[in-house]
Amino acid sequence: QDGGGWLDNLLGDNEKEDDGLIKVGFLLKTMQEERYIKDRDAFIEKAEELGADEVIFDSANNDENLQLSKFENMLTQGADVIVLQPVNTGTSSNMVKMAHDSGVAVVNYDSLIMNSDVDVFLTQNSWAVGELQGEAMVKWFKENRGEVKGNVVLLRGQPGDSNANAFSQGVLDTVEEYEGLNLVVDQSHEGWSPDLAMATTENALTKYDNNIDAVVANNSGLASGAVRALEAQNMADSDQVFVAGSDADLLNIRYIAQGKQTVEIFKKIKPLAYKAAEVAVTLAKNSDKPIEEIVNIDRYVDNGQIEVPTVITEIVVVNQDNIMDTVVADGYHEATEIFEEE
Amino acid sequence: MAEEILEMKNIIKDFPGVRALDNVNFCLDKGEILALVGENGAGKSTLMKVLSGVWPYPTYEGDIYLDDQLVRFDNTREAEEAGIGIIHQELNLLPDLSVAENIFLDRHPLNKFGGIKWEELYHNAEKVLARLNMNIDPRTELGDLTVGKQQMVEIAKALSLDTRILVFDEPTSALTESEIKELFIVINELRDSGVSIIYISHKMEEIEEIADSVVVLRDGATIGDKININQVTLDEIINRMVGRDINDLFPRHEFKQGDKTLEVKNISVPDPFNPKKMLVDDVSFSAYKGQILGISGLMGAGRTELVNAIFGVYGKKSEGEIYLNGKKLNINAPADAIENGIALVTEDRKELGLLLDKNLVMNMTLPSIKSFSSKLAMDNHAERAVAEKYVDELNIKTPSLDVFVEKLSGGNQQKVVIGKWLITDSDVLILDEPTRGIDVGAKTEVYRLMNQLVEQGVTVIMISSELPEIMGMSDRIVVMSEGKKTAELERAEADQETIMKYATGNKGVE
Amino acid sequence: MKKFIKNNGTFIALIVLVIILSFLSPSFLSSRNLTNLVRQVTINGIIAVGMTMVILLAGIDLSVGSTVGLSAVTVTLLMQAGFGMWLAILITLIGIGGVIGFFNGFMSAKFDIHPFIITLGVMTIARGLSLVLTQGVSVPVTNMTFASIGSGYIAKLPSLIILVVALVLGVMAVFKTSVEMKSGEKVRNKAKLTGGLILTVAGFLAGFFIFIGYQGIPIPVAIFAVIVMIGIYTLSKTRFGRKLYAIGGNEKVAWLSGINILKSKTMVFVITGVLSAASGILLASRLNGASPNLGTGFELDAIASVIIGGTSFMGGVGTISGTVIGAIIIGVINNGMSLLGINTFYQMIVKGFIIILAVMIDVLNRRETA
Amino acid sequence: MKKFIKNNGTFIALIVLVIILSFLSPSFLSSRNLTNLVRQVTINGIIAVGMTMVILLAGIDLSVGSTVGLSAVTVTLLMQAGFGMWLAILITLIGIGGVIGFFNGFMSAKFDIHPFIITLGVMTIARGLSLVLTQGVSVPVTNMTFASIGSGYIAKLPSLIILVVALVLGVMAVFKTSVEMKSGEKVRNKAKLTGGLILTVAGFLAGFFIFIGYQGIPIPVAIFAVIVMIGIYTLSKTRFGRKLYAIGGNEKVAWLSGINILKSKTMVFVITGVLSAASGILLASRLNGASPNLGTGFELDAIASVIIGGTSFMGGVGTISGTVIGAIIIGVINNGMSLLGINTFYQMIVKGFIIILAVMIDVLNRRETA
Ligand SMILES: Nc1ncnc2c1ncn2[C@@H]1O[C@H](COP(=O)(O)OP(=O)(O)OP(=O)(O)O)[C@@H](O)[C@H]1O
Ligand SMILES: Nc1ncnc2c1ncn2[C@@H]1O[C@H](COP(=O)(O)OP(=O)(O)OP(=O)(O)O)[C@@H](O)[C@H]1O
Ligand SMILES: O[C@@H]1[C@@H](O)[C@H](O)OC[C@H]1O
Ligand SMILES: [Mg+2]
Ligand SMILES: [Mg+2]
Repeated sequence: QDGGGWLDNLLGDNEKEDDGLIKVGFLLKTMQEERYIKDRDAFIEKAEELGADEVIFDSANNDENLQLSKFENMLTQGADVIVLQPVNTGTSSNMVKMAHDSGVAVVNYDSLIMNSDVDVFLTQNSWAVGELQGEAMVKWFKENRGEVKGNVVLLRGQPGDSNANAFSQGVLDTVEEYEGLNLVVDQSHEGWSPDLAMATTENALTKYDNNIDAVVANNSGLASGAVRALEAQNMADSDQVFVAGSDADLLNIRYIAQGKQTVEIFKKIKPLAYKAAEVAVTLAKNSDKPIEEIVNIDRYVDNGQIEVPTVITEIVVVNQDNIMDTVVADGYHEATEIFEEE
Repeated sequence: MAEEILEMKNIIKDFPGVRALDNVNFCLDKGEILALVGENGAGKSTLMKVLSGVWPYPTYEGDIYLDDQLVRFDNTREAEEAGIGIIHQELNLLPDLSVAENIFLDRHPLNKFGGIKWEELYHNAEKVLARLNMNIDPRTELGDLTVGKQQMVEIAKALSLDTRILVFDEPTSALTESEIKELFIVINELRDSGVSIIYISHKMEEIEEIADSVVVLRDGATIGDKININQVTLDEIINRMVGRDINDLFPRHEFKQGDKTLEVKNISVPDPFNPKKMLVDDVSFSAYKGQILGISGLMGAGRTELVNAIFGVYGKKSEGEIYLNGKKLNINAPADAIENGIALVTEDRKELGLLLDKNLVMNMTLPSIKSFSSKLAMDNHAERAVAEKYVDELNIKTPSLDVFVEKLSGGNQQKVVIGKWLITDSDVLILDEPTRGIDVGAKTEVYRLMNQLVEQGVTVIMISSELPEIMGMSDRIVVMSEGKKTAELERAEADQETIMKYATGNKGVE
Repeated sequence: MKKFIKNNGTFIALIVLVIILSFLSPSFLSSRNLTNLVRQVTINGIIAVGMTMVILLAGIDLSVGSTVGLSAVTVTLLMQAGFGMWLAILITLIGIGGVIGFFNGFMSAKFDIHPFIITLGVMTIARGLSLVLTQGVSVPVTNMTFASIGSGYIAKLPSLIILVVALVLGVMAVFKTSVEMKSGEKVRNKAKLTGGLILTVAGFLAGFFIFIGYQGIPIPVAIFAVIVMIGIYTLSKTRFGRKLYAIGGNEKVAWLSGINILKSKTMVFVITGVLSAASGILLASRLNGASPNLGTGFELDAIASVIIGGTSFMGGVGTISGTVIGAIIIGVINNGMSLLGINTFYQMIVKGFIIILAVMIDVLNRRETA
Repeated sequence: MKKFIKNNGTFIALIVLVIILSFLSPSFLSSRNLTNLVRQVTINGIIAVGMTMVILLAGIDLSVGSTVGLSAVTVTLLMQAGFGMWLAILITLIGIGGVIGFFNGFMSAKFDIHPFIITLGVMTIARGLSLVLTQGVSVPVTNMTFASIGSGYIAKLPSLIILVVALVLGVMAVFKTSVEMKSGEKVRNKAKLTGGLILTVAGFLAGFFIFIGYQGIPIPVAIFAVIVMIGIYTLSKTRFGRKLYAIGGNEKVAWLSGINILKSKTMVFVITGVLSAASGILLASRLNGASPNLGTGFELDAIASVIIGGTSFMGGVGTISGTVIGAIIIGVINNGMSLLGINTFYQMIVKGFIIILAVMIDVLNRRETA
């Protein structure tokens, strides 16, 4: 939009004018977690490689109101398609509606936007995080204890956070399923705070006289707090207490390497980000093509309004044995950082 | 020929919209007591603030020479170090700290770890207090003292500084007669030991008693040269100050006593810090239309508490009955009193009387705000008109109605407070120390005003610590001592000795 | 003119900011973006109007953000439970906003506890309540009309009519207020007249360009405008407003002059509570759903708007028009940096500096005048 | 006795809280839990010591939480970059804590801007900086000694010696301060003496039970204790401390008495900055890593501790011992509810009410006395 733009705007209608450029918006919920730099870099790299003229990138500080504003700003800047990771899955449908009103497609990234007619959903299956943690825990009980029986601590993230809820549900399901598992602590932690998680774990250990068998945390930071509390009781030993996190932060992978933590869930970033870039650029180029012709749909997921065409990329469990094949092989962390001498 | 210690040359000090000092020249000799007098707003305090570093160079123009040396202070500390001490017009003390710490604020004696040597501190404080003949424990929290004692502490603080020039800016407005005597002895001793004193006061009899020489300021300029006190009469000084003669200081009119308007019965106020002690103890009196009722007593006698209780300040914590025109009133807050036609001009105009950073109009219409507004909107034109009317009537000197009242001189501020209560058209007007800190000219104007009000049928009650004022203006005088009413005197029986006798505790007949 | 600049430091700062941004980002000055920007400002702006009154009383209200969250959740849940939209809104405004405000104001005024601590407590309590009510899960809006409040527009023609009416009223008001009393006579202050006329016409043109140039006046903006006008009127023209300035100036003096402090203070917090609830309702409508964490941290933006707008923390001094400018400055910073694609981390740094700078300009400006 | 209760409302509230909790949860009163509790309190407690001084000056510091985060990140990154532990700590204390504090204090005092706004800006800036420094990623600690600061203990024997020395010094201090001057003569205040002795001995016994009963004194607790003692000494026994009360009581009076306001204010913010940095370093050590979001919201807990501890928002009145009690109350609430397994949502509600209640008890108590 050059100098004369506002006059056209004033007199003409307000449909998006086509500038002939391929502009792709990518709006994450925050940059304040280890993984998001990798999402951003991979996405931009791929999108530009595929011929996008401009990638408008932004993030929203985990604030849903702020995200709405930033989304509007992307529309203003003339994005042809926007890839959106919602801060809150329950309060994001209006963005989709807004985009569609301006003829812009929305690619739903990471977690599912409820009650909307979003065009396509790309995910690493984030509600599977909890399930996978649960599975790993059951496996651990069987291997280390011979029976699935013990006291479980669930460390949740921000109270009321939609992802925290989704992750936790998987864990709760597992606990429900096995009678021997006893959920002794289930606590949320404001701001995903590792120090609060550490205090919670300390208190749990005190209360149950160190009879804690498993700690499952919604993310890596919370898990690292738990490891520190266990260390103080000389219990940070992946054979003695099961500890699971999610996000595969460097500190946690190191703990796994050192045998202090049991597992981390690794959401492979690159496949997801690449796929998203691919879908977005294709949508921008051929805005009328049905989605099924652009990308292979794995399944359709009900979001309360429609069956959303969904593409699922892999998530994996990282343990002491597969560090090299997962996070290192994927270029997520360097082997030297992980196994650095103390 | 006395040796000149201080010379201030061509001092100019501007405030936004006002030139407070306009080329003032001022000099002071070693070992003299110089009285600096002038109307409210003449610039006395400002000149002293320039001298003592409150207004650092270059916020003023001109030069200050100390022993013929040019000095320019950046702050009060530098002035102190040069030997200039000042007791400001307002109390500058911290009620939550002890007396000793107030005196030696930031000058505590320290041990080698930087810790405070408390015993030495208290000892030093005792020594300074002893010079003022004050026998109080320096550990006492300052806020527990009466205003008068606090003022003495303020003086002790200045004395402790070992100064060559000591400025007293209206030091006696909160002191009792005996405290004033004590102070004067100290001032004379200081002079004899070579300290130069600048003494500011609106009380002419004090000037006469203590000063060696006088300088008069008017509108930011000196009027005539420094004169020896023996070479002028008080009338001449007053004339220089106000630019005209004031022949009748207490222009009292005689009125016929009218109906009984206000009657209070058995008013008591407990001491908030000591429920067993009564600040006001079972006081009853009546006031009549067409009369001025004076309330006399020493500082701390509980007069302020008495009128505050009537005005509803203590809510349910004070006891007693109040009748107005025979009707019993239920007063639990000032709002109730105002509603019923009682107005109170409080003694502390800066803290309790005025919104300092608001303009004249807002201040003057505050208690009667209802009569200038409907439910929906204020009538700005009406309130301005009324404010303007009272500015004229009270002869308030102000550049405009939109000036913040903090910019006005003390006397004019006092008139604004009185004006604010006049607008409420109350039946009873209580004035607590209405002339404290205001100049002779303004005083007579306040007195004239009181007369006028009485004439219009308002019942006026006046608290005053100045006996001449009480005797000059009251038709009847209630005397209080330690919370109790000790006497009620008719004008004819009220002479200085009788009032003092009852004020100092002689519990006479009711 | 010089005086104008000195008294309007923040306004000038805003204009400078706008000019810089319009050079840096071509889309900044488009009708569409400005429409978005103004709408983005409303959520914080509405709260900031209430906060202005609270700070005028030398108080503070930390609970506004939680009230936003609790109100968003409540109105949504009520509609889900079958209440009609208007009833749900009414219950939320009064039952959440009003009650929280009453508690804040009454407790702090009656027991003379600094509102910081009362509202800090309430901030935590209200957040806890919205988590309990929702069980931590976000709630979708089920009522289609409701969603359109936050995202709807007043059509262009009625919008134009509104703007023209505003222009006419504005010009009339300028004529009226430019009359001054000078020694008993009415005279017209020419400078005030021309200044006022220029501002009014400029405001009209800006409104025309922004709103008529896009889709009309967004409904939240209209609501905000009405709230601002009522707020300005209340503070400058009513007895209640006058009392607030008096209490903020010196509470004791005000009380001794017959003002009921408890009532006024309580009222101010009630107003702020209700406005926060309104903001929460709008937010739920805009998001088409409510989550229990909505409004987290809003108190800081609201307070910053008020202070940037020139209201004194010490109470007694301040205006709502200043606050509106403050809120717009914050909105412009957010919007501008987002358009420029500045990394969020750097955005935070820049925003922090701009807040400090805006207040410094204002303070230094005034100091010089004083 | 009656007077004691009235003057120590918060302390009594704490005792009551402890009694209730020890009935509700059997593990609450164990040495181990109390050791944990005290250590959990230190992070907030250290900041609150600084905050007490700031609030004594009628100021506020919103930037402490961000300073915690930035310091945690900085010390970790410095060690990663090869700096020795002590050097890294020193650089962080001065370069982050000191500099931020200096900026806060100098800017607000010099330009007479309310510290709320300066520190609000700095809060955002410092958070942005730690995000930029880490690129939003958490940083592991690479130095084993460092990790042990936060989690180490002073062995039982030296711990015992420290406690005994403290007991002896405490008793001596009680004897010294129970002397009063009465009409020029020294007399011993018996009530003060016995009261003081009981408290000192009780403190010793509690310390013995808590620390010797578990693993000794945790290093963070020892650090906290030293900071508290220096803080108490500074406020009550040094000229600097007395100046703070003077400035907080009435800035103008203090200035007229020749006190350099700018210097004192700046110093107080510097102290608070350095203490926040210390807290951040301890936190990084305890967590064995730093994430840029550490410390978010800490300012509220610190302020709440100070206010619950009886320091007045208006300045001039307050003590560090009160603040310590305030911090412990907050720690007890958090620890107790966590032990009781109360749902986090309800925890927030309860915590909010207890904060309000604690302050109310104190205010009402004093009001009655007054
Ligand atoms: N800080 C200030 N800001 C603005 N104007 C001031 C200030 N201080 C004094 N003035 C103005 O300067 C003039 C001189 O005031 P000053 O206080 O020196 O008078 P004064 O002679 O001491 O009067 P009083 O007898 O009432 O104490 C007055 O017009 C006053 O309004
Ligand atoms: N805020 C207070 N705290 C403690 N004591 C007080 C307080 N106010 C007044 N008093 C005490 O109450 C008594 C009466 O005080 P007050 O000064 O009001 O009497 P007064 O007769 O009006 O004298 P003044 O002429 O000084 O106004 C004195 O003993 C005084 O010390
Ligand atoms: O990856 C996690 C994300 O899904 C959650 O929402 O926020 C915390 C992150 O650690
Ligand atoms: Mg004066
Ligand atoms: Mg009195």
